[in-house]
Amino acid sequence: MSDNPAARPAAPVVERRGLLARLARARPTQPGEIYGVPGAGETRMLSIATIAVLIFIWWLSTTLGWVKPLFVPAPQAIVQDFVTILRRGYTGEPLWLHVGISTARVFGAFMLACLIGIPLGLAMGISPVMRGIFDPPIEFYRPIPPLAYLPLMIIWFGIGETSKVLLIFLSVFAPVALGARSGVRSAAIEQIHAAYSFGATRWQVLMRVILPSAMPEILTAMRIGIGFGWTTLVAAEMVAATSGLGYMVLSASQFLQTGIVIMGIIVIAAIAYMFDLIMRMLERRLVPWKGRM
Amino acid sequence: MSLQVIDASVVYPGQRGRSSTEALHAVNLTVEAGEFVVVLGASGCGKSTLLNLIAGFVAPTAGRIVLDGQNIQGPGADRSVVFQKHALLPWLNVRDNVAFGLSLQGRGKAERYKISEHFIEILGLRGFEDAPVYTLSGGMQQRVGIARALTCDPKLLLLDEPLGALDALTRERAQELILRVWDGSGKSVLLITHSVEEALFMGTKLIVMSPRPGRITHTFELSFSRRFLAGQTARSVKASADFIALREQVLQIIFADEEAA
Amino acid sequence: MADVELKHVSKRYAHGRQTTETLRDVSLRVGDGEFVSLVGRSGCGKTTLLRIVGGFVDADGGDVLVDGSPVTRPGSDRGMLFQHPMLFPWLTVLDNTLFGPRATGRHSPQARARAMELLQIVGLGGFEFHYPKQLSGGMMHRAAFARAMMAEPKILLMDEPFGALDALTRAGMQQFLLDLWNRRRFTVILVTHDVEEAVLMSDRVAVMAAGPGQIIETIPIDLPRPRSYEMSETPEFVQLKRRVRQSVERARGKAPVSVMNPTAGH
Amino acid sequence: MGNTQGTATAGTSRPTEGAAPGATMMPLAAVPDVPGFRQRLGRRLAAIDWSRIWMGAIGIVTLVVLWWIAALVIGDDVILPSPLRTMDVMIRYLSKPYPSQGETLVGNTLISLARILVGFTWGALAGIFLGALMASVRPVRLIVDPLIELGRPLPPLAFIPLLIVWFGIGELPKIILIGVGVIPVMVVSVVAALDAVPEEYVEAALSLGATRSYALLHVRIRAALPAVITGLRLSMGLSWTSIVAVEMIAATGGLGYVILEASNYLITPLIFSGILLIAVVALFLDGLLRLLRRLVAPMG
Repeated sequence: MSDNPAARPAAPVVERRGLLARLARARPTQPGEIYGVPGAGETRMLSIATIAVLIFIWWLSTTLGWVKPLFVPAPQAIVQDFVTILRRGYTGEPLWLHVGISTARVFGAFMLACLIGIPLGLAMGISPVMRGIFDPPIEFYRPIPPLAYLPLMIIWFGIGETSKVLLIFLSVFAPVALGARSGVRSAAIEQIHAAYSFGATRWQVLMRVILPSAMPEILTAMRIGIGFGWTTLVAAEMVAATSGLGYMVLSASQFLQTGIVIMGIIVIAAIAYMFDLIMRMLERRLVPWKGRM
Repeated sequence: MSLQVIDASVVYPGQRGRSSTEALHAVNLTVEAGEFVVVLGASGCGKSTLLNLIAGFVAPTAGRIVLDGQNIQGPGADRSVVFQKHALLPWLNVRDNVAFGLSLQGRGKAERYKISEHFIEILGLRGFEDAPVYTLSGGMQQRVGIARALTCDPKLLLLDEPLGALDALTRERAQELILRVWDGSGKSVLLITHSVEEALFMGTKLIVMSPRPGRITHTFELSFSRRFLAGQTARSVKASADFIALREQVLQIIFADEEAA
Repeated sequence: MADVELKHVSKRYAHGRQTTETLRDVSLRVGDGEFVSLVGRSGCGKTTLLRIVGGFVDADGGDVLVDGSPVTRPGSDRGMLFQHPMLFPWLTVLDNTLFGPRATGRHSPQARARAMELLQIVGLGGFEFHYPKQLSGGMMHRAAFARAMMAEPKILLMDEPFGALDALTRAGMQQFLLDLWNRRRFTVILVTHDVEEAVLMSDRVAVMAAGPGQIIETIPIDLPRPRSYEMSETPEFVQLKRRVRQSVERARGKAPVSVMNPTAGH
Repeated sequence: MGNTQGTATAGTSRPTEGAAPGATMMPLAAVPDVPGFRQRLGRRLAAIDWSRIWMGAIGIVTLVVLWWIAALVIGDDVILPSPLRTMDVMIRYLSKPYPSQGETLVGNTLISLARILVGFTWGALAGIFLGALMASVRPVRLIVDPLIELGRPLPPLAFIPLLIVWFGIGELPKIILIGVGVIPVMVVSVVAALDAVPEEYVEAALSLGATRSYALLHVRIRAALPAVITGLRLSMGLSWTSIVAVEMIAATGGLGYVILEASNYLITPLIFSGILLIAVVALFLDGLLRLLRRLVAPMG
């Protein structure tokens, strides 16, 4: 019976104990949660409240003059910077162009990495020969921070878009390919055997059992990959670019335009957050069974 | 339908310097049409290997398996397997899971849904056709697994501890359901189980296996399931004196094996 | 050795604005050296009751006494065994057994020798330096027994200790527990939903009903000891088993629980 | 973090279940000695799968051979220097400063290593502390959780310009940046690791007479340790990304700086040397953490 959540007590009525006691035992469950499920519960309202409090403290500390505007400008100053940049642009180019260039670079590289990385990863999962060939190079370059080989990319492909897109491609490629590779292992042997016992061919098992089983892990890898790609892009634009959000933020910092720096960081964060949300939504839509069977 | 396992042995080669293990040693077994054969034994007695052998997932090192005069070469739709768990496809709903075998055979949508309909009905899944399988309880999932195996119209149904993961009460209900479905279907069934009570209650023939190496040591003819199908309640069948006596006898055999090990 | 006394114990849990009454006015006395089983369907509060005796959960009302003094916290006088053996995977079997002495600062060569002896008794001689992952399910449970016995508990609390084992291993473990109990005669409270297990092991079987959880009947099992599996074919045994089953059924009639609920998680 | 099931899940090879003897009392067998730490370390080193290491070595050799062939075909040191030429340049600059007023390769490696170690250590400690607090005290979790969730997708490198404005181009911003990248990763993995420890572990310890603080230290935290070390490995990888970026953007020393300087003067062999040194040091640090994990989680 104890594997049935309903059988476990649902929520102990408020317990008062010392800090150490609370550290030593699992936290008591709040109403509406299932006992023993970590991190359950609705947090949206609290999240909004936390952020509101933080912005208030920010506003307060700048208005009261606790910090110099050069270090942390007031929130309203940043909104103003945002409006100005939106209207007049930065270094002669409008904000939407910087945003557009950055997202286009990441998105192009990401699509390319998925198109090549997922089939290759699946092939590596299925075939020992493919694994033998592609494992060493991928495992070798994966731990090296992509920025380290950015200079090589520039020497080989020039300072244009190719080198940046290729750099991001490489940074996304490894996690996506390795995710697809290990996703192949997700299919339970029972599922595979069941298909064979209904007369399936090898190809059918591959397409209709192994591939769908690998989907959750592939999507997770894609989510990690796009985050990684975005990080790499911002850094690459700081080092070697004349447009894009990373470039904008770094050059603003050189002119001590802190407002634009913070605004840029917020835009970078917002886009990263959007990518994450889109990938999560895709996960919910495409693999609703993830973690449930 | 007639299945014969003739002098079948399976030796798993040793890996990394470990010695090889003989999972099955010279096993002989016959399953006739309409029979319900139950294989019972402790862990490691090779009963799962035996099932895998008949299903075609494992090839015999020696001997052969003959189905209706033909040697078994690999898995096929004439022998459908129901597993203990993890065998349903979570991205399909109940109806498509039940029809999965048919769709592998390339049958059209209308046709496979029509066939599935019948099995959804008899396994009590009506009303859940569109539910994703991962929302079902363990007992319901197992019924989907059985329905799926039946839609392929196999000659032989292989049940690999299908009720092992269910709680005691659901398990008893499922035993009764399987017997009712089997009754009158004319199908042959091979059931692997750990539970002596389940084995005695369900089978028409009981095979007891012993480990190291796995081999068949005893065979019993049974008729308890007939009593149940004739209208007696399951509980009264299981409480009858001859049932209890035979259960003790079988338990003794198995414990003796374990002590010898 | 020790006795356990529960007097009018009640327990509620809060679900949002609602509260569920998990236990209502439960009274039970378990004598020194007595073996009592709690039987009932899922959700009848038997696990909560056991956890209250263990000191992991506080009762809202009533008294819980062990040897006449109230239970306020877990303690080594009450050994606890769970459905899963809960051996610490980073310790060897021997180190697991020695966890209690080390935690209480009583580790000594004598303790170590005793641990080795206990492991011999539970049939794990030669497996002292194995890690739990290298053992089979039944062996892990036996190691958990040795670990619990090391603290020399006066009371053993067991929460479906064999529920996750296959039928044959379970039968072996039941026999093992019976033999152990015959020699040591500690006080035992066993939570199970296996009627046969309850009848085979216990001096008394307390049948619980759900919604709210309460003991509806306590059935004495006056079968001779020592007991073994052969006994389960005797008419007396079968009759007692039937009696407990009927009682469980009656309890179920009181509070219908949907068994085939398709959306119930597992 | 995988599905944490009960501990009763089947291992790969375990002895089959024997009957439970218990009725008979066996004589005390000869007590074998407890293996000491040294022996246990030896045993765990022996458990390393040498065949995988061989396969890896073959892979690397193949890679080097391919590199050599490509270099010969291209025949241009600026585009692709041969491995030999790269080694030659690398050895020369190990003791010779580059750029001339700067540090040697060894010096730069040490600079990067020191930054990593300091930044990683404070970030990891802060992350572990915060994570442990969040896993244990619910209000802290409720307040910090949304911040972590918001901050997680944000690339830590985006903070570089802000840190430069705030702290200049000294050592402080670099060390802060590494920590900022490490903290969210550690918090998430520590919370997940502590949450995944079954409550029954703690209860078992308490019922064996352990005090709550003993159970916290020796059971709850101990059980979470392997997963925490996995989190450390992830964080270490991130630290490298951060340090290379910040050294390229705002530094006058460190491997990232050398790589960028070399690329400005098209000394490709030196770029390769920098990359190789990063790979070697990163692999070494990861190896240490892997060894630690092996020691902490016997039998995997």
